[in-house]
Amino acid sequence: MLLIPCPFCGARDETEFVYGGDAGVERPRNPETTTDEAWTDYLCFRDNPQGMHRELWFHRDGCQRWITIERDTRTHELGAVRLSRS
Amino acid sequence: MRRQPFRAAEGGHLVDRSEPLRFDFDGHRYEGYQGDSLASGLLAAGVRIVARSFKYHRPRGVWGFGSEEPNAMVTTGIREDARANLKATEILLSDGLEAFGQNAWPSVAWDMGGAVGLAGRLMPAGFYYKTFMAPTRGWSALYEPLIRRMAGFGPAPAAPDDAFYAKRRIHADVLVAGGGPAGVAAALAAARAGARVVLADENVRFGGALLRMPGEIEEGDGLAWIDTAIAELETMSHVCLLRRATVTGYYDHNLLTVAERPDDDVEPSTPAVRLWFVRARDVVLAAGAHERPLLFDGNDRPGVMSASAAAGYAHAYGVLAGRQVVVAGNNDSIYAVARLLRGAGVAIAAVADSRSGGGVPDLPCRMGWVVERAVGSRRVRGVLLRRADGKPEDKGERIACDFVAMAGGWSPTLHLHAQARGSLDYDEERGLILPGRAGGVNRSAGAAAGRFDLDGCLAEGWAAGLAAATSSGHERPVGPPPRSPNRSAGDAPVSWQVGPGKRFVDLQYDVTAADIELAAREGYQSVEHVKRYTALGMGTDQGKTSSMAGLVLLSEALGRPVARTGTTTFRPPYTPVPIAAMAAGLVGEGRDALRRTAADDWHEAQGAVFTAAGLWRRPRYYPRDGMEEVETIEAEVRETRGGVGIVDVGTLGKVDIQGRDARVFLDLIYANRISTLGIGRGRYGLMLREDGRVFDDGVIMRLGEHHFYLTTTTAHQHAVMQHIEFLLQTVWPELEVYASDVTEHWFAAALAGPGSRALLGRAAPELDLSDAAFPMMAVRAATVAGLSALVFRMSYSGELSYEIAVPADHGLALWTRLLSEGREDDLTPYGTEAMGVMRIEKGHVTHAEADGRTTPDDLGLGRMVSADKRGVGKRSLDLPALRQKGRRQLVGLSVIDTQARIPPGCQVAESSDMKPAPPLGHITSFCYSPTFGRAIALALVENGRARTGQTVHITSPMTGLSMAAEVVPPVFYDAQGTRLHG
Amino acid sequence: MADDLSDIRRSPLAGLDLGSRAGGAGGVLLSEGAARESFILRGQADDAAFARAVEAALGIGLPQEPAAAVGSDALLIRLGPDEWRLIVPLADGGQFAARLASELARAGGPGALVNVSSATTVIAVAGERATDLLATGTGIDFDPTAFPPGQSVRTRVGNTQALIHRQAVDAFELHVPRSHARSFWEWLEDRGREFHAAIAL
Amino acid sequence: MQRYSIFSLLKGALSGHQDWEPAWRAPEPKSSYDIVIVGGGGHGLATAYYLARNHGISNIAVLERGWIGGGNTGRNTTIVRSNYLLPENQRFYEHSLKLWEGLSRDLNYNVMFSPRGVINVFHTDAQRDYWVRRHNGMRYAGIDAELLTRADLTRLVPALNLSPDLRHPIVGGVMQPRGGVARHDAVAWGYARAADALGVDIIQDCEVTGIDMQGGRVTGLQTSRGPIGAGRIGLAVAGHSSQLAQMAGIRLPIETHLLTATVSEPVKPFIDTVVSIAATHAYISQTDKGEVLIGGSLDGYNSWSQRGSPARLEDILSAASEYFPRISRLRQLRHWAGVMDMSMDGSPIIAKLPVDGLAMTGGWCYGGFKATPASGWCLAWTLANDAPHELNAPFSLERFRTGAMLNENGAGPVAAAH
Ligand SMILES: Cc1cc2nc3c(=O)[nH]c(=O)nc-3n(C[C@H](O)[C@H](O)[C@H](O)COP(=O)(O)OP(=O)(O)OC[C@H]3O[C@@H](n4cnc5c(N)ncnc54)[C@H](O)[C@@H]3O)c2cc1C
Ligand SMILES: NC(=O)c1ccc[n+]([C@@H]2O[C@H](COP(=O)([O-])OP(=O)(O)OC[C@H]3O[C@@H](n4cnc5c(N)ncnc54)[C@H](O)[C@@H]3O)[C@@H](O)[C@H]2O)c1
Ligand SMILES: Cc1cc2nc3c(=O)[nH]c(=O)nc-3n(C[C@H](O)[C@H](O)[C@H](O)COP(=O)(O)O)c2cc1C
Ligand SMILES: [Zn+2]
Repeated sequence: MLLIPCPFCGARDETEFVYGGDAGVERPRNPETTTDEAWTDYLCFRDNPQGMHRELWFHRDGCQRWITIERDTRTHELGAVRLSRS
Repeated sequence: MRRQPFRAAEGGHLVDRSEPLRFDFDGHRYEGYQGDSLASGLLAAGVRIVARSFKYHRPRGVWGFGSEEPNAMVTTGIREDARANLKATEILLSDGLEAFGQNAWPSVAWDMGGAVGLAGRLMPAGFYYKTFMAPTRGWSALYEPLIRRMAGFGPAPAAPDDAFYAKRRIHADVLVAGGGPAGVAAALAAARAGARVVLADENVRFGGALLRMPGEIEEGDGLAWIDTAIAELETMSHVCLLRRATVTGYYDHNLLTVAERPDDDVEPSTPAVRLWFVRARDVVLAAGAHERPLLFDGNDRPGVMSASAAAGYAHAYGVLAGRQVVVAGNNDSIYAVARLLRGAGVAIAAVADSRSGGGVPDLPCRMGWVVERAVGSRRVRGVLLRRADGKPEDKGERIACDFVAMAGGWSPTLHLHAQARGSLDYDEERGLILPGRAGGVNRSAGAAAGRFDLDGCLAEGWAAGLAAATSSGHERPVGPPPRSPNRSAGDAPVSWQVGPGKRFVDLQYDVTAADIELAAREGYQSVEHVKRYTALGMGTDQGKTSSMAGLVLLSEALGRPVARTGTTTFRPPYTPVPIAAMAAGLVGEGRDALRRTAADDWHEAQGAVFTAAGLWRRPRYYPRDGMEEVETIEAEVRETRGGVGIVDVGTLGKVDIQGRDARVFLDLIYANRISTLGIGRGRYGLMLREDGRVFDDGVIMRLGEHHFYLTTTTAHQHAVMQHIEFLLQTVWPELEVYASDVTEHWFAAALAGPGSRALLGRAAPELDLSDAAFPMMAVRAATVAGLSALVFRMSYSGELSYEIAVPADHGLALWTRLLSEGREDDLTPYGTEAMGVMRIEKGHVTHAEADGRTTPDDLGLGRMVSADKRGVGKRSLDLPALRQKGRRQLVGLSVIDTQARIPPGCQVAESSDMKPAPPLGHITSFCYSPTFGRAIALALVENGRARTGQTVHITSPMTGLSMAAEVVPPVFYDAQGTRLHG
Repeated sequence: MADDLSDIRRSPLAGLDLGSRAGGAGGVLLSEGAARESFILRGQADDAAFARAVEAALGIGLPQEPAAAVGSDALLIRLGPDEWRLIVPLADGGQFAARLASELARAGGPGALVNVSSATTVIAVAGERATDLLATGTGIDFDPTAFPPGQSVRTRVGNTQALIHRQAVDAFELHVPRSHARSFWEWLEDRGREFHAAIAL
Repeated sequence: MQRYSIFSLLKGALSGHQDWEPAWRAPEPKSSYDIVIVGGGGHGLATAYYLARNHGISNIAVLERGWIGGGNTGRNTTIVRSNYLLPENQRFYEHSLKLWEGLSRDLNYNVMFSPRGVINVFHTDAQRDYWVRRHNGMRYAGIDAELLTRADLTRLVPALNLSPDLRHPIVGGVMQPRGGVARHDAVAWGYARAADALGVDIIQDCEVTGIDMQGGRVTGLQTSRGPIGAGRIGLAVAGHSSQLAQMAGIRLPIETHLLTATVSEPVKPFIDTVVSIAATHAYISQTDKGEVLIGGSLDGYNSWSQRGSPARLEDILSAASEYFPRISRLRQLRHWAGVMDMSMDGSPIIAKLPVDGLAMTGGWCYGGFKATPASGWCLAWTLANDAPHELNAPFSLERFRTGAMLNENGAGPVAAAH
C-alpha cells in the first residue's frame, strides 16, 4: 500500500486516492479538427513505461484535488509531486 | 491421566510448575504446566508421533521450537470449533485444550494411510503429470475425486470463526522485528535516542535464542539483562512492545503487518488476533536465524530434531525430548547443546562432529563422523554413524539413542528483507545467504544478518537501532552498547552431507533429495521449477528449514554455483495469518456502509421491502395486507397515475456549481446546451464519456447568475463528481468553477400524478402552481409543509409531478407532513418497482440502457447532442464504428400475449426456436404494465428503429420460455406529454 | 411560516435509540455531538478581496495552513487549496453565513458558499483509548506532534469519509456523511468492543 | 518423446526413476529461426506448439527471459470458462475451451483440466438481468449455461452464505458447467514438452532487449544471449507487451497493472466448484492440494512490482469470507501478484502489428489463462498465414482507432476499469 505525499494534506495511504492514469496524456485542444488517429491516441494509447511514470491521482478522502506524481512503476519510488492545477 | 515422564526435575523458565494443566491429544489425556506449548507438553508426556506426512503418511514428531516447525501440525477443537493446521510449537497450553493429529485415520499413531507409503515408488515428484490422462474426461471423472480426498492437511472448516479480531494502524519511527538480543538492543538504543519504537517478537517472552540456550550479557544471565531492558522500555510512553506478535509482511513504503496473538483466555474483549499495520520510517530486521537440518536416511523419524529445539525444550520448559541423545552437526553449537542436555539429565550417547580434529574432552565426541541413517520407524532407536570421509564400504557404527539433535548450521531469516525487495548475497565461504542491499528503509542485524556471536549481535543490534533512530531524526544520547563475553560462534562449514536412502528435505510435503535430483534430471532446473514440480517449500512452514537444503542439492545436481541458482521468491506472510484477522472490521456494513435516506426510518417502520441502489437502500414497494408483491406494485402504479403518489428520491446525486465560468463548463460536460437556461429554469442533460458512450443523465437547474444545481444518477454520484473535478483541475484549469457535492445535504421527495398539484397547493399555499407561473422544468424556492424547500417541476413518471428538496435533517418532517397532508388525496407512497414500471412505460433510459456501450443515437437521444458546440465525448461520435449501420437501437417491445410475463435476462430473436444463431438484440428493462395490461419491455435491437411494427421474439433459452412481441417506439405512455401538464 | 427548526430536525442516529444503549464506562466514550451549521467555502487563497471579505464577515483571517481551525465556537477549517469548511453552532441561526454571503457579494462575488448543514452528522469519540479506536480504521498519525489538538483532517475512517476535528489529545469530533452515519456508528461500536466502549448521551 | 503413462511410471519405479528424459532440451540459440516467439508463458509456448503441429513450421524458438511459466501462467487463479457477453469473445473462448477439453491427451501431459463448473452469483435485479442475459446469450452461441436458484446454490456450494441478512444477499446465480480450473504450471510444461518434441527450441534466461527491423520489416532480435535472426516474430509477453512493442516503435492501448491472488493453508475439500461473487469481485476455488485459492480486483495503477498490497488483501479476504464464512477459520498461507496487460476495452489483442512480420497476443487482463490454447492457436495461424483467422480478426489493434471497442463490462477506456 503506497504512501502518497499529497502536496496539500501530507502523506496519506493509497486507499484515500483514486488513480487517474498517465499525466502526460493531453486532450487535443481542438477535437473537431483532430484526426481519428490523434484522437484515439488520446483516448486509448499509452506509453506504459517500466520506470518513472508521471501520473494523476485524485485525493478523494482528503483535499479532493487531483495531484500529479512521479512514481517508478517497478519499485514505487516517488519523485516530484504537485497539485495538478497550480 | 498420564504423568509427565519426560519432564526434568527442574528447569524451564517459561513454565510455572505450580499450575498444572490438563489437555487431550487424539483422545488421550495428558498433563502439562502453565507456560507450556502443546509441543513441550506432548514431549513431556512422551508422545512422539504427532503428525503424518502429506504424501507417504510417515509418522512425524516435533522437529522445531517455534514458527519454523515443519511437522507438528494439529487441529484444536472439534467440528464447528476445529482450527486446523496449527503448529504445536505455537499453541500455548490451556486447561482442557483438545488437540488432534491430522491427515490420518484413525489416528496419527495408527494410520491406515500409511499403506499409501508402500506405493511410494510410483509417486516420485510430479507423477500426476504423467498419468491419469485417459480417457479424455478421466482426470476429472475418475482420478481427481480420489486425489482430492487425499488432499489437505487438516479438516475442512465446518463453521465460521466467531472470535473477535482487531486491527490497529499506527506510525512508528522504528519498527524492530524480532526481540532477541539484537532486536532488544536495537529497540533500547532507538528508544533512548527518542524514537517512537515498536518492538515485536513472535514468542511469549523476549529473548530470542536466549530462550533456548543461556548466554551471558553484561556479566550476568542474558535473559535477565533482556528482562531489565524490557522493563526500561515498558516505562517509555513512546515505545510499544508486542509479544506473540509476528511481523508477517513488509510492504510498499515501509508498511509492515504484525499479527499479534494476545494471550488467550484474558477477557472476551481481547481479540484472538490483533493485526497491526505499522507505517515505519525505519525498520530493524533482527529476526534471527533458522537452524538447518542434516540430510540422512530417515531424518524425518520422530525423535530426529533441531538441536537448538532440543536444547530449548530442556532450557525453556524443563522437557527432555528423550533419555539418550546423539548430537550431530557441523558447528560448535553441538557442544553447548550436549552440555545443556546432559545437565538436564539426558545421557549423551555420542556427539558426532562432521569436522575433523578438535573436539572437547568432557563429551563423547566423534570427530569427523556423520549420521548416515536413523534407525527405527515409529521413533528413532538409534543411528548409524559413519566417517565423513569414509568409503562406501565402511560399515559405520550403530549407536542406540531415543532422539537425535541435529545442528546443520544456521540460515539467517531473510524473509522480511527479501519481501522489501532487498538483494540477497551468497557468501560462498560461509555457505550463507546474507541480506545485501536493502529495499525500503531498513537494516538487518544480528543472526538475521549472519552475525552468530552474542556480543556481535548485541553490538550490531545497538548500532542498527541507533542508526534507525538517527535516520528518523532522533539523536538523544543513549549510552554504551551492552557487551557479552560470547564473542565467537565458530561458523559451520558448508557440509550438506548426503548418504543414500530417503533423505527428506521438505518434511511437510515429503520432498526428498531424490525428488530434487529427479526434477533436475527432467529439465525442471530453475529453482522455481523445482519448487513447483516437487512442492518444496510450499507448505505451511514455507520452507523455513528446508529451502536452503533444497537449493544446495539442486546446485549440486546441476553442478552450478549456489549463487547462480538463486532462491525462490519470499512472500508474505512470514507465518500464516487468520483470514478472519484480515477481514476484521470489514464485514457487512463495516465494509460497505449502508446508506439511508432521511426518510429511511419511516420506510422501515412502514415495513417497506427494500432494494439496493448502489450502497443506498430504497423501498422497493410497501407491502399491503393480503396482497402479493406484483399486485402491490400494480396498485402503487395505478394509484399514482390515477391520483397522487410520493416517492423518496433522496438518493440522487446532487452537485452545486458556482463560478463565473459555470455556464461555459456545463456546456462542455453535457452533450446538450445548458448555457441558454434562464434563471429559475431546468433542463434534462446528457453526459457522455470521452469515448462517446452515454455516461450519465440528470437535470440541471439554474438558481442564479453563476449558480447551478444538477442531479446525477444514484449510481454515479461519486463518478460524476470525480469526472467534474478531473476536468476542472486537469483539462480546463483556467475555468473559474466551484463544484461541491451536496448529495448528503438534500433530501428530496417527488409528488407525482394528476393530484399532485392540488396536494402541493395545500402544502405550499404561497406558491402559484399555475402552468404560467410555474411551468414544466421550472424551479422555485418555497415553503412547503412549513419547511424551506426547493421545488422543481419535472417528471420521471410521465405524470404531472413536483420534486421537493429540503435539507436532509428536515427530510423526515417533509415526508411525514406531506403524507398527512395527502391523506385526503389518498396519497400513495410508492417504491422503486412502481417507479420503474412508470419509467419504462414512459421510455426513460437508465443504466440498463446506458450500459457503457451505447451512444446517444443508440438510445434515440442523438438529437440531444448539440451540433454547434464542443463537449466531452462529442469527437468520438464521429469514429466510424459509432456511426456504423446495424448498431443495436433502443426500441419498445409490446408483448402480444397479454397473459405472458417476461423473465429476467431475455434475448431478442427473429424466431422462437432458440437454436444457436446470433440474436437480434436483448431486453434491457421489462415489466408488466398495469396501464396497458400486458408485459412491455425496452430493448436494444439491431437496426431496431427500422423494425417498428415487426414481430420479434423475446426468449430465455435457459428457461425455455419465449413470447412474441411487437416492436414499438420506446415511449409507450403519453408520447405527446399532455399528462405532464395535468 | 417555517416552524422552529429544532423540533423537526432529525438525526440519522435517531433510529438507533442511543438512549437505550447509554451507560457504562470504558476506555472510550461515544456520543452524538451537537448538530452544527456547516458551509463549504470556496475561493482563491491569494485573492485579497476574497480574504478580506472572509475576515470582515467572520472576524478571523483565512487559515492558510492545511487543516487548521480558527475561532472559538466557530471553526474555519482549511480542507483544500481552495476549500474551507465553516462550522458554526446551530444557535447562530445562520447569521455567520449570511454575513459571509453578503460580504462576498459586496466583494464582487468571488468564490462560492454552499450550505451543507445537513450533510454531516457529528459523532464524538473521547477517552484514553479514543486514538486507539480511531486507529482501527484510519491510517492517520495521531501523535500529538503530527496532529495537534485544534486541528482537523479529512480522511477515511472505517467505512466512511470523515472530517476529524481534534478537540483535545483524547477528544475528537467526527463529521461523517449523514447517509453513512448509522453504519459508521455501528462500526465504531463493534470496533469499540476491544476498548469497552461506552455510550453517552 | 518419451510417452508418459501409468506403464512408463511403473517402469520408472523399477529403475528408481533414473531413466526419465528431460521434458524439454536446453539448446543454445541458433543464429536465426523462421519464427521467434518472445515469451515462454503458456501463450508463447502454445503458439510454438501449434505452429509446429498445425502449420508444419518447426524452425522456431521461444525466448523466455526467466524460466518458462514464471509469468502470469504460473501465478493465476486458473479459472477456465467461456461465459462471455460479446459474441466475438464467446466464439474465441469457446474455441479455447474445446481445446482445453482434449489438451492433456493432445500434449501427453496431464494439465488436470477439471471442469467442475464456474458459478457467478448476483445480488440485485440489475445484476441478475445482466448475468442471466449473458448466459442466455451463450446458449445462442452454442455454449452451455445454466440458471441457478438459491436452492441449486445450496446444493452445489454448501459452504456458500445464502443468508438474506448479508449486506449484499445472494439472489441467484448462473453456471457454466463445462468451466473449471486447470493446473497452471502443467500447462506451460506440457506445451513446452510437446513443442520441444516437434523441434521447437525453448531458450530460457534469454531476455529480448531489442527488435531489429529493416525497411519496415522485422529481421531479428537483440537478446541477453546475443542477436538472433527471425523471419517473423510473435510477441506473447503479457504484462510486458508495451515494452516489446515499443522496441518496434509501436504504442499499444495497454497499461500494466497489478493483480493479487492468495491461498490458504490446505485443508480437506469443501468447495468443489469455482464461485465468483459479483458484489465484491472475489472469486474462489479449492485446489486439488487443498488450498483455498482467492482472487480479487486490481490494485488499480500501473505497476510491475508483483507485490500487492495489504489493503487489497483486506478487501479480497473480507469479501471472500463474507460469502464463504467458513474460510474465516483458515489462515492465509501466501499471497502474490502478477502484472496484467490491461487493454483499454478489456478484450485481447491477437493481431498483426504495423511492422511487417510482427504479430502479438496480449491485452489479456484478468482472463488470459483460459485463453492459452486458443491464443496460441490463433497467433500461430496469424504468423503462419500472415493474416488473422476469423476467430481473432475482431481482436485487432485497429478497433481502438475506429471505436469498435469490445467492451464486456461497459467501462470506458480506462485500463483499471475492466
Ligand atoms: C493473480 C492473477 C489471477 C489470474 N486469474 C486468471 C484466471 O483465473 N483465469 C484466467 O483465464 N486468467 C487469469 N489471469 C490472467 C492470466 O494469468 C494471464 O492472462 C495469462 O497467464 C497470460 O499468459 P501469457 O502466456 O500471455 O503470459 P505469461 O505467462 O506472463 O508469459 C509471458 C512471458 O514473457 C516473458 N517475457 C517478458 N518480457 C520478455 C522479454 N523482454 N524477453 C523474453 N521474455 C519476456 C515473461 O518472463 C513471461 O514468462 C490471472 C492473472 C493473475 C496475475
Ligand atoms: N551458536 C551459533 O552458531 C549461533 C547461531 C545463530 C544464533 N546464535 C545466537 O542467537 C542469537 C542471535 O540473536 P538475534 O537477536 O539476532 O536473533 P534471535 O534468534 O535471538 O532473535 C530473533 C527473534 O525474532 C523472532 N522472530 C523471527 N521472525 C520474526 C518475525 N517475523 N516477527 C516477529 N518475531 C520474529 C524469533 O522468534 C526470535 O525470538 C545470539 O544469541 C547468537 O549468539 C548462535
Ligand atoms: C493455483 C495456485 C496454487 C498455489 N498454491 C500454493 C501453495 O500451496 N503453497 C505455496 O507456497 N504457494 C502456492 N502458490 C503460490 C506460489 O508459491 C507463488 O507464490 C506464485 O505462483 C507466484 O510466484 P512467485 O511467488 O514466485 O512470484 C500457488 C499458486 C497458484 C497459482
Ligand atoms: Zn490531499
